Amino acid sequence: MMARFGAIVSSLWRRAGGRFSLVVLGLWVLVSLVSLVWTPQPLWRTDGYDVWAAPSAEHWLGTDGTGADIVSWLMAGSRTDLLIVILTVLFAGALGLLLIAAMTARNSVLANTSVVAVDALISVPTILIALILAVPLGASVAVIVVACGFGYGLNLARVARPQALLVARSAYVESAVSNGASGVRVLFGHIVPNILPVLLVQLSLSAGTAVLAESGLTYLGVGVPSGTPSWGHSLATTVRFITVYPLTVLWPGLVVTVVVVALNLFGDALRDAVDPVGNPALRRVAVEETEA
Amino acid sequence: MKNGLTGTAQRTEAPTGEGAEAPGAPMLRGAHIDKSFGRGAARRQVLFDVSVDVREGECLAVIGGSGSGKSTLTRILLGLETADAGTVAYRGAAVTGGRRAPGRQALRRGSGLVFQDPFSSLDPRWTVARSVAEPLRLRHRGMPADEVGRRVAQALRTVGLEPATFLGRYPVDLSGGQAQRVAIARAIVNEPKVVLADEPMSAIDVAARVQILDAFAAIRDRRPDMALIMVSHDLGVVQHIADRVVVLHDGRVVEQGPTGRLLAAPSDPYTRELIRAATPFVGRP
Amino acid sequence: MAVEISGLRIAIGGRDIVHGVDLSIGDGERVGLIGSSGSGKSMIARAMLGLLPVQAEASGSIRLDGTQVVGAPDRALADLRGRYTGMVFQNPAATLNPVLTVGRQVALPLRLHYDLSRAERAERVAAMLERVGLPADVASKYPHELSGGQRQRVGIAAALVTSPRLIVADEPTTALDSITQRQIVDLLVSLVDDAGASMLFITHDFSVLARATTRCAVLDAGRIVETGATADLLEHPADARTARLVDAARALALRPGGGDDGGSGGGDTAGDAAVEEKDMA
Amino acid sequence: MRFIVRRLALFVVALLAISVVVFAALRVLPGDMASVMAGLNSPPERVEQLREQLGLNRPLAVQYLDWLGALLRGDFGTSMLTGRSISGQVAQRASVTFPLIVMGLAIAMALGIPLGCAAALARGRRARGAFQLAAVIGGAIPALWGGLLLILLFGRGVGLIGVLPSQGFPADGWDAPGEALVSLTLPALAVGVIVGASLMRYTRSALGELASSGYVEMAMSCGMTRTQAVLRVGLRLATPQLVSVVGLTFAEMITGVMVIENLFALPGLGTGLVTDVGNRDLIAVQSELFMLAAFFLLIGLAVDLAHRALDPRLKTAAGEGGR
Repeated sequence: MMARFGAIVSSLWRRAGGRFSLVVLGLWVLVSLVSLVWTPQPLWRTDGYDVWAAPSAEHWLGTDGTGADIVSWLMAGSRTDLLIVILTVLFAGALGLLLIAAMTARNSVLANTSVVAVDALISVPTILIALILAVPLGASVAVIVVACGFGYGLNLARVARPQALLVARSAYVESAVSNGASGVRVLFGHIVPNILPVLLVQLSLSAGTAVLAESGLTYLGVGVPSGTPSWGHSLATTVRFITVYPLTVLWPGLVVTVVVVALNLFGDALRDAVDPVGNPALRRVAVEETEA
Repeated sequence: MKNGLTGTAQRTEAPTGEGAEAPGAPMLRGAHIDKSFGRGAARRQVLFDVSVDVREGECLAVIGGSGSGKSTLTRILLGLETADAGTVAYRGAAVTGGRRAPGRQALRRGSGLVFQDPFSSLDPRWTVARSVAEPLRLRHRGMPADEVGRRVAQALRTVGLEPATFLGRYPVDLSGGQAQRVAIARAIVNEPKVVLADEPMSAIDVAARVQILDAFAAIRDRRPDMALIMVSHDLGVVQHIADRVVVLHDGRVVEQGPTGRLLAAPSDPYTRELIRAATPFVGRP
Repeated sequence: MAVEISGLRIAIGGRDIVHGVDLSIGDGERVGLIGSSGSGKSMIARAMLGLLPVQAEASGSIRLDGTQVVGAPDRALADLRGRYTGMVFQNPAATLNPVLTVGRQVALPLRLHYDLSRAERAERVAAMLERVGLPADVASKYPHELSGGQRQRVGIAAALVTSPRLIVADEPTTALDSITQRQIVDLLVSLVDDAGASMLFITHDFSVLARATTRCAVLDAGRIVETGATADLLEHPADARTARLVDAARALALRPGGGDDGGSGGGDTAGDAAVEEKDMA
Repeated sequence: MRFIVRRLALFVVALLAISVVVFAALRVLPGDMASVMAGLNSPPERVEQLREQLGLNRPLAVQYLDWLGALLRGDFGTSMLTGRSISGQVAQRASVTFPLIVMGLAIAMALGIPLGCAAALARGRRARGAFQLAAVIGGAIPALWGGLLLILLFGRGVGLIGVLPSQGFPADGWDAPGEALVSLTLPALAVGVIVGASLMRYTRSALGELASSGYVEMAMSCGMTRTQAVLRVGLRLATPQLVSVVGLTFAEMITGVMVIENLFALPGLGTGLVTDVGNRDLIAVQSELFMLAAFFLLIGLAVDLAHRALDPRLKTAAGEGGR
């Protein structure tokens, strides 16, 4: 198993996109963990006199309208966004897989109704779901995760459906079924491994979109509650004074863009690295393992 | 009985002269089978009152042009598809009549499938070892790993593939001929009583087809009691391997009989036309 | 149209597929190119018409009636294709444009190269469809409504409607069942001879080659191992690899009279393991 | 033809489903609707009077059917805050949002599709890589940040090249079309760039696949150059897929539109909805949410029907019979 993991990471590292994304995502996780114990300035300390300060030794990126230190809030914000991304990807992945299982089920009534349901609900945008949820639940991380997770799960099912149906109707599945393979065994033995590349790309795209959605929903007041640090929060607070202090807008936006680019490139690189058909190194590992 | 080009093992010469019936009692009996597709205006009947038997250890070829219903017929015989009318019996037990039919369960356990397109019949993300072992793991849950390994290696050797070099490979590293032989190995690993090969060679190079024929010949040498149903539209292949032939034309059996007699003196006009149109003898004797 | 190919090399992503091939086709001559899959034969056919995929690079020389193809701008080759040359593909289901009716597909080369009135075009298309043995009403149908054999006839009609000087047929019979296969080969040969055109016919099956070509070249792993009159090669193949292709074709051909002969066909094929390794090149 | 009837039925069913979801979401409040709408510390009799006025104590089913009936008649009820009829309010706001969406989509298609085609046709590895990176970066810019950067660049009185209004919508609305259009340009550009990036990516992958297909090769063998074949044949075959992608991007776009509307202080459905949610004007929110969801289901329906019409293979489902 370790050799297989080594082959995946090395082929990830070989690609320029893979290298960049590994570095950025690694930094993101590191900063999130560090911010649990330390930030350059304590978050609650808002220095009334030192409002909108330019970047200095004390405040590496300066302070915002309330005198709070921008860097510290961004570091703390990375924790929230990491949590949102992980939960959203899990929610979307689970929902997507459930729908794919239903769509490729041998019982045609279930298959057809799930296809119809996905087509009907997919055109309902994430923001509407968020608003509908925000009314009873109020602004919270859960709203973002459920709203985004629901939308991206549907999207995942729709994007992976053609490939999944191709596999479900293939000769090797028919051979497995004629030998008594159960639906679950076909799903996880044949269907999931063959749509894994599509799943990985789509989930990493969804992760990126979740970060973008967080900043949008927070600005509209239905995302992260006002007290909690997040990149969307940092971005939204700079909006009111952009005419006076344009520079402060730069940092949060830059962070979000760099992270989302990294997530997208990570998806493409991971797809080729994990897939034995796309990655000869993985195939060599398999040959060595059987010879051993 | 035809033996392979490489004549791997000389089998005792079976009596294949005129009129002699191939050995073995009828194992699979299909009687008065009708089948149609689609509903309402688009309804199209594909099989009309077809009766066909498959005998123990026999190689039965089912030939006919595209659209003649040969694939549908063989899938009904193996219980993979339901018939609208007619009955199928496997060793006396009923196969038709719903999923729970006794004969159907026994037939499912005792049969193997080989498909036309080699690259769609192997999971691209599974190694050869795992693909060939799948029927064993499904049918014999408790079988120990080394026993599975032994039988997989045995199946690969039978189809002329050296286990050491092929077990760890993925389909993408195989040629068409090699991939189809892995699929054949998978079909026989469970020691089935009957194997259905649905046009196993039409998607493969002529040079590689010969190796597939050798694989089938080697299998029938090792397991004389196993029946092989070969669906094809190529009379050269049929002449090379089949003991008996069933000719289908637009869903009806127009002629049945031993290969030699049928090809030498076809009684039905359509069979004659098939023989006339087939690719003729090539080059030196 | 006379074709001279000399020292043709084709590489994809740095890996050589075709290593220095020489081949010539006389005016009005039907030449075959035979080899197992992966030998690079369809790459050579595509290089002749400038249809190589983007990532492939070709070097060496291909001259069609003197005009150099290798390195020529796509614009110039486009004027050549469809007017002086025509191509018949292996799988018409994946090449005939699904959103064009048969009539419009066959008329495409006419529309690209000649300015005829709609009526003239329709008339020439109808004549062509009739010559390939298709009923006139097929013109208004879509490819997915036709059988495999009919679709290949449409492919041939589209390739020959401008009576080109050179036809390249890339395994036109492989996707068909053996009965239709023979009709398509005979149709192609008669149309090419009527037009006095030259033809390059590509296949992996010697029996089809025997009917379709007068001369042929045997290709193995990107190199031509033997050339000569098709009949001679069938009678006594000099190279072992040619012999293997001939033996395979004979084993699968129908022996007249359907007599059973216990013995296996001609010479034994080489031991399996050795064949495996090379076959997978 | 059978498909169209089935798809319309699906549309109606989806509409009903959404109406139930919206109706239920507002009723599953921690408190009940009336107390929430009346405000936290308002006296109990105020809450009671409100519940009476809105008929909230009637059984849920009756309330739902009454609301649905009103909707069909186009009467969305009256807003608690402004006292004006909600349907008038929605119509007025829609007159800002829909043109913004259409302009944004036009810019997105004008940017995305040609760039996507160029990326698919690009020969060198370096050129393909550059296009792909541009699409990824374009798609990674948050709507809010994109809007802010555009304001900093082009905003009147703020930006380096202060040319376009960066705030508000003319009071007399579309009576002064020139001024209204100008005020929508910058927001439409912000929306267009983001959606354009994802459209470019979809176009590149759809066209890239078709560029190496047999269809393009056949067209070239008839006399087209590779570029002609990819654009005339490839693009035509990719259109059904692109149409459904535009439909999908449309839905993703609305979050961006709402953010941009708030950022540029445009009195559209987005800002309206957010303020109504903020002020707990739930009756208005209920109808507005439903209208927006219905609008998007309509888009989904139109996209599916267009997809079906563009591809003759789907129209006549004549497949080959069993062999």
